[in-house]
Amino acid sequence: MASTDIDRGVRGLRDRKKHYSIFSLARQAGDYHQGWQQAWRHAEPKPEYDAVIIGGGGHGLATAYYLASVHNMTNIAVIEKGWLGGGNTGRNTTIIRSNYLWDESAAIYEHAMKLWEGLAQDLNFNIMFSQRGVLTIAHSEHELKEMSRRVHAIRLNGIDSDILSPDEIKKFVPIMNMDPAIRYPVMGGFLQKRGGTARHDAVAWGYARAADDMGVDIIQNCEVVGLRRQGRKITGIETTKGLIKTRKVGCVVAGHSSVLADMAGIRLPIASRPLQALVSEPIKPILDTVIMSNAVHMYISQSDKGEMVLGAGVDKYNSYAQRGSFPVPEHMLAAAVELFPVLSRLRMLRHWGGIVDTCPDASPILSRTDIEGLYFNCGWGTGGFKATPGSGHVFADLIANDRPNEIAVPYALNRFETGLLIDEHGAAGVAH
Amino acid sequence: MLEIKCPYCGPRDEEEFSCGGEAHIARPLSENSLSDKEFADYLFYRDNPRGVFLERWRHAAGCRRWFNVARDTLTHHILEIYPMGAKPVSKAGRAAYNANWRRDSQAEIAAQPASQKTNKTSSAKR
Amino acid sequence: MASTNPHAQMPQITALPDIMPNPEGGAPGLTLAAISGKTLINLRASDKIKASLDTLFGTALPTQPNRLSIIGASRAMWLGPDETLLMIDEARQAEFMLKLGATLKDTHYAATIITDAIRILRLGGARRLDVLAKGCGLDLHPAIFAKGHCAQSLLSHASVTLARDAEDSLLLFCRTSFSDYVTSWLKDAAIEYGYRLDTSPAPHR
Amino acid sequence: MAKNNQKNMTIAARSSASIDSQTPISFTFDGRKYQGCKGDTLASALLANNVHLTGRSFKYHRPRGIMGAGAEEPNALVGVGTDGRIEPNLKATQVELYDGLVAISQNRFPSLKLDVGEINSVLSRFFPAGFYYKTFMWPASFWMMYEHIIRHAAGLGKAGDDHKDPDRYEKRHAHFDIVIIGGGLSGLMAGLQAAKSGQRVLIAEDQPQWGGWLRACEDIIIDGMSGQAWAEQAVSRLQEMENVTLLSRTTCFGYGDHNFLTLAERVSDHLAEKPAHLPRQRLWKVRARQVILATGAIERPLVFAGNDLPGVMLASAAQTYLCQYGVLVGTRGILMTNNDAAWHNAFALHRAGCRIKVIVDTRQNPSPALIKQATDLGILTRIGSGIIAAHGRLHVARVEIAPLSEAGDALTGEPEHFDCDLVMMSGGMNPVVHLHSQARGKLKWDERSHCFRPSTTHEAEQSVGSCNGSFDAAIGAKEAIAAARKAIKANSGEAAEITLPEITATKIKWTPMPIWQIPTGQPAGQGGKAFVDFQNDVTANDIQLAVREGYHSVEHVKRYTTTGMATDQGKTSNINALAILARERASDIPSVGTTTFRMPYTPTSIGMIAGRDIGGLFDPVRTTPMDKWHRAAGAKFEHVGQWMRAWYYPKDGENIQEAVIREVEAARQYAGLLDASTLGKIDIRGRDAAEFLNRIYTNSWLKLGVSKCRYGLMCKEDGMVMDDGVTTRLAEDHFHMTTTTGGAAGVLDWLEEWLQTEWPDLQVYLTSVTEQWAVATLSGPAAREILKAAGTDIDLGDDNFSFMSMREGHISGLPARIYRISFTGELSYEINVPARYGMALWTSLMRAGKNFGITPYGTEAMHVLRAEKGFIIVGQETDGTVTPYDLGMGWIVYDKKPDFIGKRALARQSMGLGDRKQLVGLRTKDPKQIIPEGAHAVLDPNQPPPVDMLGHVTSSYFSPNLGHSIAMALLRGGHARKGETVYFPMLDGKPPIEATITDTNFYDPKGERLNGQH
Repeated sequence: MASTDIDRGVRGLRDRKKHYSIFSLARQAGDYHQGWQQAWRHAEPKPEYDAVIIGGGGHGLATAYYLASVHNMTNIAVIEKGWLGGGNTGRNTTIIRSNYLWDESAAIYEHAMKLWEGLAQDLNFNIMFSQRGVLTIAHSEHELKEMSRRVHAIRLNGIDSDILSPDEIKKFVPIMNMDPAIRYPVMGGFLQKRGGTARHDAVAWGYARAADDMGVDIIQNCEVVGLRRQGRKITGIETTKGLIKTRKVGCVVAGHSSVLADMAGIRLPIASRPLQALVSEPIKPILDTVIMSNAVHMYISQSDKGEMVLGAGVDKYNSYAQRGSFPVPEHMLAAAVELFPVLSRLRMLRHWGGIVDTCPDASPILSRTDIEGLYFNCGWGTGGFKATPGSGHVFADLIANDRPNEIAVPYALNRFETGLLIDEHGAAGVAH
Repeated sequence: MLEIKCPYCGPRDEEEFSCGGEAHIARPLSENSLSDKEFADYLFYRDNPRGVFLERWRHAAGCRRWFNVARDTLTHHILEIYPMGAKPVSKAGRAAYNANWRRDSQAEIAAQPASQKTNKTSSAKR
Repeated sequence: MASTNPHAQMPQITALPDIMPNPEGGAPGLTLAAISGKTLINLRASDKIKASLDTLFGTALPTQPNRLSIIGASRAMWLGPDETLLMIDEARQAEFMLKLGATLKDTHYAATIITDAIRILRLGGARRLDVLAKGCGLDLHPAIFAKGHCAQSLLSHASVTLARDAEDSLLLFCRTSFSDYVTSWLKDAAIEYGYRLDTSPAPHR
Repeated sequence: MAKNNQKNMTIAARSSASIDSQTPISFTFDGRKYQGCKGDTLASALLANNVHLTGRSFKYHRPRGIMGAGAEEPNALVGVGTDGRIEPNLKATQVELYDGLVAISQNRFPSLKLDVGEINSVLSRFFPAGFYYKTFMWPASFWMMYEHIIRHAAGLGKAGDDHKDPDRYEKRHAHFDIVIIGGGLSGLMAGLQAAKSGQRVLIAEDQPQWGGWLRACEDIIIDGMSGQAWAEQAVSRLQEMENVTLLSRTTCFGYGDHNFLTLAERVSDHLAEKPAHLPRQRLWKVRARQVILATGAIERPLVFAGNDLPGVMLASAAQTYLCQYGVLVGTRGILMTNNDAAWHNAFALHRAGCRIKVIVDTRQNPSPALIKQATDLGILTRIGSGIIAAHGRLHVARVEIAPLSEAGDALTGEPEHFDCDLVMMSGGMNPVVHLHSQARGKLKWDERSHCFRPSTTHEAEQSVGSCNGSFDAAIGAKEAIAAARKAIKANSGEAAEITLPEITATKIKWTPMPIWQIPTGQPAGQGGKAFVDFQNDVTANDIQLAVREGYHSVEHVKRYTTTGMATDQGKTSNINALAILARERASDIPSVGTTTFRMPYTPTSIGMIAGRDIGGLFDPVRTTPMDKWHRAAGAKFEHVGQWMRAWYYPKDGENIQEAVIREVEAARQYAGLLDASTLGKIDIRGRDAAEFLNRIYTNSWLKLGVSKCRYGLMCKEDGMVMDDGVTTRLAEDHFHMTTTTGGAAGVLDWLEEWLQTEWPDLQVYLTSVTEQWAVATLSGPAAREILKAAGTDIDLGDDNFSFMSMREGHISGLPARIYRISFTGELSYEINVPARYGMALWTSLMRAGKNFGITPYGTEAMHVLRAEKGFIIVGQETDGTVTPYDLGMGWIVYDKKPDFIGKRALARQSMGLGDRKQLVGLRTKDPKQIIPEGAHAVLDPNQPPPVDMLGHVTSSYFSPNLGHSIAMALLRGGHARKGETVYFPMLDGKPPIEATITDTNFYDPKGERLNGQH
């Protein structure tokens, strides 16, 4: 398990002129908002860095931020082929929880949860981390047993989790269909009160702004086309903006990990799958928590804007197309209406797909590779967003010290050789 | 929703099919001397190309037959559909087959009886 | 001891009447009739081997995918390259199986009686194809899914086999344990056209 | 009063071919009663009643009116319906009027005219784009409170309180040779060509009536007919052809892979009386061989201060309301345009009686002909000028017009003031390229028309007419026929000869001026608000701010300012936003790029997509042949996958514990009867059947004798337990396999996969017989006697019918296969009969067993009985991470075999490690205490979290036969810990339960009871 006192690094921004507050807002209002500064510089690559992070999503930016703020590595860059947060960071349903079954999972997700708490202040950016609770519901005897197993483990790992009876669920979520005669009646559930959601774009922007403040170069619209090595050592990366020398490269490119691995001539046990999500039109609040159901296969929350945000499982085939097949939303919405009849007369406003990389054991990879100085952070499947701060924090530690800390050890690539997997399949069901 | 042309039943909706992942994964014969690491290539490591992918599908709600598909994972265009035990014939399909790292993995070599190195039926997944 | 849960009851399936008049007037758009008195044999055998059964069956068994052979009251549905579903009168079963065994002796085949595992419905009525189209992705256009065609597919959440053995009606085969679901689904789907379920004694249960 | 006169005038004067002014329809808006006509939309009816103020904006709660006439409408959002039928956020421009329609405005309190939320507008300087990212952070703990307020301020309409939707929704699949989206001129032309060529054609039109722009266009003549007359004639011709499907009120909202289209048909939304048998909406899931898109174009607004006031409207919309709905939307109008087309809209309104006071054209040199025409009509013109501000409180009352520089980016003179009650604006046209883009077709920027239009396609799809940037009717019609011919050819069909109709319409030179924001003459950030995204209150200043703060990517700007994210999905705002972004980045629109369009084209009913797969039809319920008996006996049921299994049979007043104890005791002392019909059953035949099983199961199968049974365990290739069951050799080449209930389908697929893909050389055929056989398991000392009493022709003596063997014969006259196997440890028979006899078998056994104390038992008692014997249940003792060795079942792994699935994986080094989680038994210190299933074992109950856990309890029951509780658990290194004490912390704060680690075989370890002799 994670040590309870985490080194969060520098808190707030060094450049006070850029500091956000109600006062800066008022001051700027007086100036008709002409004086706001760039959230981050649009840097051009230097010839050489101490480390380069490939991938400007939440995990990559968090990694860079903690490298700078915890490990004082500020001569580093984040390379993003498109725009910051344009991958799964900006395409997920923003659910945050740490109530995992296996110790290894609990360790890293709870590590992340502790960082989420107070992250807005760390970054001086309101990421709207809203601890509205995550309620996972059970629909059968079998699921009730699984639930009991999970809650016991979660509690003993020091993570909050409460079992709710159908009556308590009825009170907690008035719009849920509690009719005992439906196909998959709601027989109970367990709630992590500290769970909830955050504003996904803000997480990327907040990390980018804070990292930039410490001197990290954030380079957008720059695609990596090759990795330079000398024997088994990384010496640099080739990009559309030219060669960048570096001895440490951290790859955090969910969805495209295999593509980068190919460039390095190594392999990953990963399949890229479409994950679909959708939102309804905004309405006044009707749901003030997050609901997950494995049996009927969907999860739902309501955003601060008022949109109902829904997701389900991945499509069944490999894809890099950021789009899935219609039957998935069809089944997702049938399940949603079955559990929440009020949704029937709402309307789907937006629908989209992301590419998630899935591992055989539904657990991530945070690992060194056979190539010295090349590190991978991938395989988060459908559950990556919730881990963002923890993933970045642990990965930064791995890159800075070139050895995994106790949280990272179980997530090394060699587990697929030994077979000592962290199998969240049985446990996870609909993860995200 | 994909439309997949079952070699027997013709074009049907994706919903009728199940996807079996990477095709042509040779199963190491029992009498093998693979290290755990080499065996993991067979057990866990899968090709995951951004582009032409050779994969196995089964017409689950139809004739229940398995077959191979060459599909572009970026465009979702289906380039070729060919039977179990056969190899792709399209140019792109052949290229994808030969480019696969697995072709010269220890696990794949261990799937070849010393006697019949080029035997096809010994492992229909190939 | 497992936790007691308050529910532990059968989910309620909206019980629709057996007859729903056509709201636009006239004959119901869908008619359903349970077929009984048939024996179903799942035959696993290659085309070459099953050809030797043509005489016993009375006509050539289908070798072309998704085709159906019709002779008298007997039907043979192509299910797969080495799989055929035979439907014969129950009265013929004993003799048929005996002769089948004799004919196919020492060949690689499997003939398994699955009569009780399958429920057979005959679907008629002017809107039968519209009803099916609500849950089945097949192109059922009369010119495409013509008489003599059969196909396995999905009807919403159930696997079904459809066999067009007549101009004005077709056969639907589904697993026995799904037949309640399939029947309620079809009734429900036919509400806008009207339907009539012919409740002649089912073959089993 | 002037207003009233004007109102009366508009009602009286209403006449158009699309509405029937003789059939008045009454409706209410915010509780007030109004009258409209048949054929009206809510918007046209409100305008006819001179109601312009229809809503409040999302953020600033600014008063808003009706800006458009269709799917593009950003402002006029209303809630429609009552009780269970309330639907929020509908665009008034899309709601068809019906008698008794009830509509309410949204996002205002207490009323539209007086909305306290308008305070936000006053304070708007403190709420620029993204302000919430910069504050609400102190103190940290307060965010939940801030958020609560934000959440309640946000959101648009309210969902209904009555949560049950009374309406039905249908879905259907359909297949067509050619699908045409859009029933305007080009859509109908393509349709005629395709239909006459014998193709299976679908034409879908979003509107209730066909013709598209033809209905709103006064001057077009086609083959000597008015455009509308021509459209009606074309449709009636198409209706006669049986190869054509025509769907009006049908919106194609999705375009997926391989030409899979999803369309929403509004079947009864527009009916006052909704027929019970009709669905409200119908989802069409269409597979098309070829697709032709004829989806038209949407006019762009202009960005100027006060452009969101009620009374400011798209020029094309003003003409649509006039020509299609017979509504004059104002009396004193002003037009601002950057193109020729809008001049004609103004002329049309002017001729109809709305005095157009000024036409403002931002271009320096519009065609002199237009200027002359205007002058002749007595309309002032202001060339090279723009409206720099519109004023008014709840309605536009006055505008300021000033001359502009040639580039349109600066003022070159003093503003003049004009009062008015209508401002028509036209910033050019946006082709509706959404579906083309959804289908992954590429877009290119048209430098002449200043809009995106389709370029390369990805699917078998073509765009024709305005959605292809061809705004000229004749050209569009030509394109349509050519496209249809191309599609027919691609379908290897024969294109019939059809003649292009003669089309005469006012020629319009389509050269709009690229002007994206009318300067205000004020310093940056100051002056009135010029809106880009109306619904989300995104102004040009907000976009400038985003760029200033470094949000340069179009996606960043969208997400930071929320432009284009409203329920109109940016149909009117995207291009203006893009252009302003390009300007701020000193770049151009093509290189700034556009955002990709995704499903749905317009908001689409969730109920319709769910369809009828809810309630009783959400998922099949599978029941056994004896099901009715269980129900009659008052059984409680357990969900096992889709199956419903009898869980326990409570007698009056019994709770589950009491019932299960009674059932368990009966099975041990007398006899119990279990419905085991749900077990998976697979018939396996062929020369190599035994060899096949030998590779599938971990143990050895070659030497099993005929009519003998054997228990088998199967692993996945990774060595983890997958399923188990008893398989019986019926003949040399014939086996009967049983699987777990949940595993049945998966195992059959698994076996087929290995046969087809790995071992095609094996001669083995598989057939599922799960439902062919009903199974009643008779278990207990009296089992043999009961079978005799039921009447059987089988010699049940041990020497003839020994344990683990099978006999065929009859039970009470029913043909049966009896397997003498035991999952309870008692003398036990699994009696299989053809499913039709299942009920008969059950009842006759119950009858025969009456005097022997036979008791039906459910799955719960079955679990207890097998647990007393330490038998595992796959899925309870295993979870995909457990090997046979972990279960202590090494005895069933015959690794001398050359091969079996999982063999190599089980040989991996780590699989031998002693600290794997291993299955053990548990005896609680207090025999009455039952450890909750799922509880975790710890060595030190006082260790603070995170606690070191050994593993969890997989099964736990009170064993009445042993008189103490029993449990099984998967504990780290468990096999080596026998005799050790472990503790199980409780959730409810009670003290931990103390237990000793034991073997798992608790009851009759020698297995003496199997023969029933005791």
